[in-house]
Amino acid sequence: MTLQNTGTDHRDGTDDEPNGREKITDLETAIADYVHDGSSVAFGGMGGRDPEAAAREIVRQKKTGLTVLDDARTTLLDIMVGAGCVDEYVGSWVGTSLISQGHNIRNAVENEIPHHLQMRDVSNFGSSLMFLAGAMDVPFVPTRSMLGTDIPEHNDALEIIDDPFGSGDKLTLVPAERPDVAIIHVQRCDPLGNAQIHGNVVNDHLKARAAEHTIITCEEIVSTDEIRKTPELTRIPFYTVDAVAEVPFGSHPWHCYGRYYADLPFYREYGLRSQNREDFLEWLEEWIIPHEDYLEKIGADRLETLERMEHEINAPAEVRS
Amino acid sequence: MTLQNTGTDHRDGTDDEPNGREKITDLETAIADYVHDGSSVAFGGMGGRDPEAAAREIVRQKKTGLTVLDDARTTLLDIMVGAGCVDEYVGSWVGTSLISQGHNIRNAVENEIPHHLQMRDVSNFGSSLMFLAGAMDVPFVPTRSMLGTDIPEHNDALEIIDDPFGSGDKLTLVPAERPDVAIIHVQRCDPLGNAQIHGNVVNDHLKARAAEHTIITCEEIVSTDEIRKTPELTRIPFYTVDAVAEVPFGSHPWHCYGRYYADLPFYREYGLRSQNREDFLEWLEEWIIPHEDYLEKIGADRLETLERMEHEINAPAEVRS
Amino acid sequence: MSEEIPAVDDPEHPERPGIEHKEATDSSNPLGVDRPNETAEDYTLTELLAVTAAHEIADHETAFIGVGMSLMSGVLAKYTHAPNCQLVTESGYIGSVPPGVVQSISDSVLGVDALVATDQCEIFTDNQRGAFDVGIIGAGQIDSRGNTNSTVVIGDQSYDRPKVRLPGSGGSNDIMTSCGRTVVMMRQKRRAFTTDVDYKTAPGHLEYPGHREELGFVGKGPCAVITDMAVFGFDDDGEMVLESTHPDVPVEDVRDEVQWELRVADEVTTTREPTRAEVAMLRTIDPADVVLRGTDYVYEVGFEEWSETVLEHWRQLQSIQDE
Amino acid sequence: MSEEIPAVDDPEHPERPGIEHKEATDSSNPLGVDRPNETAEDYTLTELLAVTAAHEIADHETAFIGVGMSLMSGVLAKYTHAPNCQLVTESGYIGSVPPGVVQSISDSVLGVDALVATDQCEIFTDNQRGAFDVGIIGAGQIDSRGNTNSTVVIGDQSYDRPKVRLPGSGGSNDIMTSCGRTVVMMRQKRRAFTTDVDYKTAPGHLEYPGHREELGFVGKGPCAVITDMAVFGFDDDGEMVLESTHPDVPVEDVRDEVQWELRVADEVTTTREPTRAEVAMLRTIDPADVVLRGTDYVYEVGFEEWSETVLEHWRQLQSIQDE
Repeated sequence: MTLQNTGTDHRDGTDDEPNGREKITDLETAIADYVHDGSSVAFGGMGGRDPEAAAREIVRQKKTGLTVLDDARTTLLDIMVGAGCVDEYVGSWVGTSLISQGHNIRNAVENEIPHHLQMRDVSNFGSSLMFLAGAMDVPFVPTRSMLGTDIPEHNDALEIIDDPFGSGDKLTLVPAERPDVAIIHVQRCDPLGNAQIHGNVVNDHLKARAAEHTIITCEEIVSTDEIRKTPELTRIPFYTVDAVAEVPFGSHPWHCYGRYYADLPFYREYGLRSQNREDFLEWLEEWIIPHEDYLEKIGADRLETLERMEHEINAPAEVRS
Repeated sequence: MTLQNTGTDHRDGTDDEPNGREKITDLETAIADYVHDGSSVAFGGMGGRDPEAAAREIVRQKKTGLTVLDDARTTLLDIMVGAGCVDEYVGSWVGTSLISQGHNIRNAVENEIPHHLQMRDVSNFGSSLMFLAGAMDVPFVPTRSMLGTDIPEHNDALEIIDDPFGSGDKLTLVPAERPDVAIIHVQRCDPLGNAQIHGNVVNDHLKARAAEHTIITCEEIVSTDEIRKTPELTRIPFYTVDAVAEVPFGSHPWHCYGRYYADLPFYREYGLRSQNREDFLEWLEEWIIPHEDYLEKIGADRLETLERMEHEINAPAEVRS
Repeated sequence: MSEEIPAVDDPEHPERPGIEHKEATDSSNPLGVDRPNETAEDYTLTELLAVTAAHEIADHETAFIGVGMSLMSGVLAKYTHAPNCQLVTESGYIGSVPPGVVQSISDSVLGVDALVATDQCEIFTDNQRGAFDVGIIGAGQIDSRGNTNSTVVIGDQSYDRPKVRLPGSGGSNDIMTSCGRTVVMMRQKRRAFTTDVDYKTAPGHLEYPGHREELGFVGKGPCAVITDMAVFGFDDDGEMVLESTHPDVPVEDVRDEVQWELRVADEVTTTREPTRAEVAMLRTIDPADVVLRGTDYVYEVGFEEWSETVLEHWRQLQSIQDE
Repeated sequence: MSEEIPAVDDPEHPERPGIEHKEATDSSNPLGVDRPNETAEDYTLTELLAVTAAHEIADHETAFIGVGMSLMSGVLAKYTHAPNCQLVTESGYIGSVPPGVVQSISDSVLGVDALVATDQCEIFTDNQRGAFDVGIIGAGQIDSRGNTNSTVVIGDQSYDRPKVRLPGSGGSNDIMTSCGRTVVMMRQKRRAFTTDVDYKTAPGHLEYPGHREELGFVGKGPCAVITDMAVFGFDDDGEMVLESTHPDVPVEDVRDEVQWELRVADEVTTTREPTRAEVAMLRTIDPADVVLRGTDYVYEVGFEEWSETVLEHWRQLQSIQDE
């Protein structure tokens, strides 16, 4: 059990920080502190607000033997699998979108390149529920999804039972998953770890709660007073969070609602260059670099254009909060 | 099953309302249409944002034999029980607060005045989970709450099982409840039934989903375009809602976050006058009147003062959204 | 919902909307195309599919949609014959009015003018409760009862090391289980229309009539399969039935691409062709042909031109919407 | 949370904070009272209880609190020795800074400056996961192992038609099950300190040592009972132990109000008295004595004076907070 205790040794007396313990760190330190070889990791977002920079940092730090516990997962998983970081994936959907096909994932599952990727499938709702059960600290949550199909046949963690209340219905029991670490990218967070999400939340509130440790990467660290203005948007409270790193454009090349649009040309280039191993390794060489260097390489003009695009369709954060 | 189908007969062709089917009605009609003798009803809020006006309208329409499926419930239940509307209560807490004691509820349970009130206790979390299970359309959701206590001893609907995953832990299974109607009071709602909640939500999002029918009473009906500006606050979506009634000061004498503070002197008077049957019946005579008349009787100055008080501590809605 | 609205478990409900030509109203021709209801002179096969799928969504329905063709069809329906339908996406947006092509399930164009921004667990909770009318999904394989596979083509190998790893269920299992009715969009290939799917990802009409009801499903399962050759419905036994073929496609050609003995409607019609208004609207939604023709040209032009093109399209669709 | 922070299941953790006098800092004397750390010359018994309960909350802790005395103690802690504690209430607010007395669990003063406004299911989900450090609850009856009854006094009657119907569990069952540790506040009456509660609403140390662990509870159960006569802790067996009596209360008087053979600490101390700073702050939080003295006078004065009084108090506390 680690989702607990904002408190510390109660006897050590007063603390001068007016707002409690601060958790600010940098991306490199956060990954080094919480993601270890063999860790299980859940990532936030879903083809939008994904913690892409954090995943690239995991690759840069050459973590191995990871299990990714997740829902639907796109680019960042494909990169990590191609780079040899991941041994197992538990989730609902892998691939990418219209213009890229998860080449590394297929290559790992079908051809064991760079090594075999073990898959354990659930449905999307099953994925939400495995985190819900983890967040609730109960062994399982029941659902009607996945009944009558082969998903439970190939995922031994799922159980099918008869409704103990005697309705005659069958139910799928989805067991709790508790990732060692959840990594969630959000628009804003305060130094205590109160993370606010604009727009859709996907399963991020549940992943942060289910995980033993949570790293928040955010576009912007704001003051705790700023958080207090819209408490309804704090979907991840401080007591579930261990580290907060300000990582602007941390979802590039994906979207960050209200902040910037997806860089689809960059993404397409990844899709093309991940089609064969040699090109992919060159892509890694080129783009697995510290996030500051990455952004510089992308270029300020390009980033600004992506911001302008998003602001054209969705009101920017400063207007919304 | 009724929580479905915003659609209707698909074959009847186009509809000129640009935003879909409107559900606006008045309070009297909403109660008459959805609350029947013998109905099970869940109320929103919890000593704040309670649908007090709707409950008084139920009393005014002399509904009987109701089952109240709920979490913690205060004044409105005490009034309804005293007026003889309620046969059974399933929930976590009855009473009131500091200055009133749920006299009618005690009188009904202990002395069968005006008639016996059957109680079925759960804990607060149990109450959340019975609505969660109803909202999810599963027979139950498991919890660790209530184990080792007498709550399951006296509530036959709860089951204790051994964890089927073999942890050796025991679990309480909380069965789904599906009220015939949920009545939720919110700050704002559009004509389609997209209900936005400022501040805390209690179990309202779950009650609306679990119920067969949902009535929204709101301080203010706003346009659908207004709702689109802060989609994160729409905790109850249109497809769970059947009727929308604009009922300003619909939570009086309780608080409505961001709108008005609780009228505690009014509330205290209720506490005093509900201590004996004769005084209570006089109170009913005086205050069970159409909501417009009720507000007039309270007085515009007094209502304005309550608004001013709330705005002193919590930013008003027009600032927040 | 009020009494007069049919429920999901009302046998009437899962019937698909008719696609007869209707008098065009302003809302079904927002671009102001001349002779909007006439059959388009030129349209692509993909445009035909998008229009056919769009007509599976009736006005006022909630439509649970994914990326690509599925969403394209939903957006088209909303901009044409079903202005009051509401789009639902599994990442947490409800009721949005996307100003263009969607690249991912959390694409921020799905946030545009959304009525609700929530989480995935709540969306699927509502789905399981039966809140949504129609879903549109894709699949890699399908059998005669509409059971689909989007997980693995095993071939003579294994689930763990399959011949082809497909993306997985995503929401398709949950939608087929619980959504009022489900439309499946697929390529018509003999190897995909199989007597036995390699892996049952999403439940069609399962093994026998009544099987879904036995399991307590609130959704009625697959109601239609739309391919590049034909449109199929399902009969009371839960068996797929050829209903229409696309223009110039003989029934025999469809049979050749199905492994089982295909049931065929007494009167196989020709799939209704897109109208001028529909094709014009589709090209406005996806002017760069990303979904409709699967071309990448908009990405090949370089970042600057790409961003300008996309911005221009958004503005165009938003101005339609504002009118 | 990071490794060096003790976990709930760390045997060290559920230990209660010490209540030794500490050097007053600015934050513990925001009113600028003279000689803030000296024992208050005049204080009521209720003020003593509120201060004693407040000291069960340490700085930086999350405190799960209800209305009345429980919240009063939480607010006092936050305004004095524990400025970084965060208050959690079951209706959905976390981290608020209430500017005064709270009348109900959804009182909008609980929304003031909240860090999180969410729903009850999420609050109790987090509670069950072990997120909260300390809870403060009330009860009608308690036994020697801290099992409490707040549901029914059955007497010689039945659950259905009891002698006295109490309010019910509220969150007290959930808090005692899962909160890091729980403080119970009660009146010291022989009929309430009973060998066998009429109905077990919230789980104390249950029937025997290790019983809670067997059931898999993450919370450590009751750690203290604060009454109008004394303060009790629990020993390793889970049995209640008298730790201190309030000034001028003999141990024998406490024994008389307990039905079982009370265990008594080797050295029973006198409950620490409130300081001048603490009493001044309490009177600022509740100047109308609504909680502290249970008087209704502020409501008797008529609506206008009531509203002006309340507004004045809010402004006073907010000005303290702004400093």
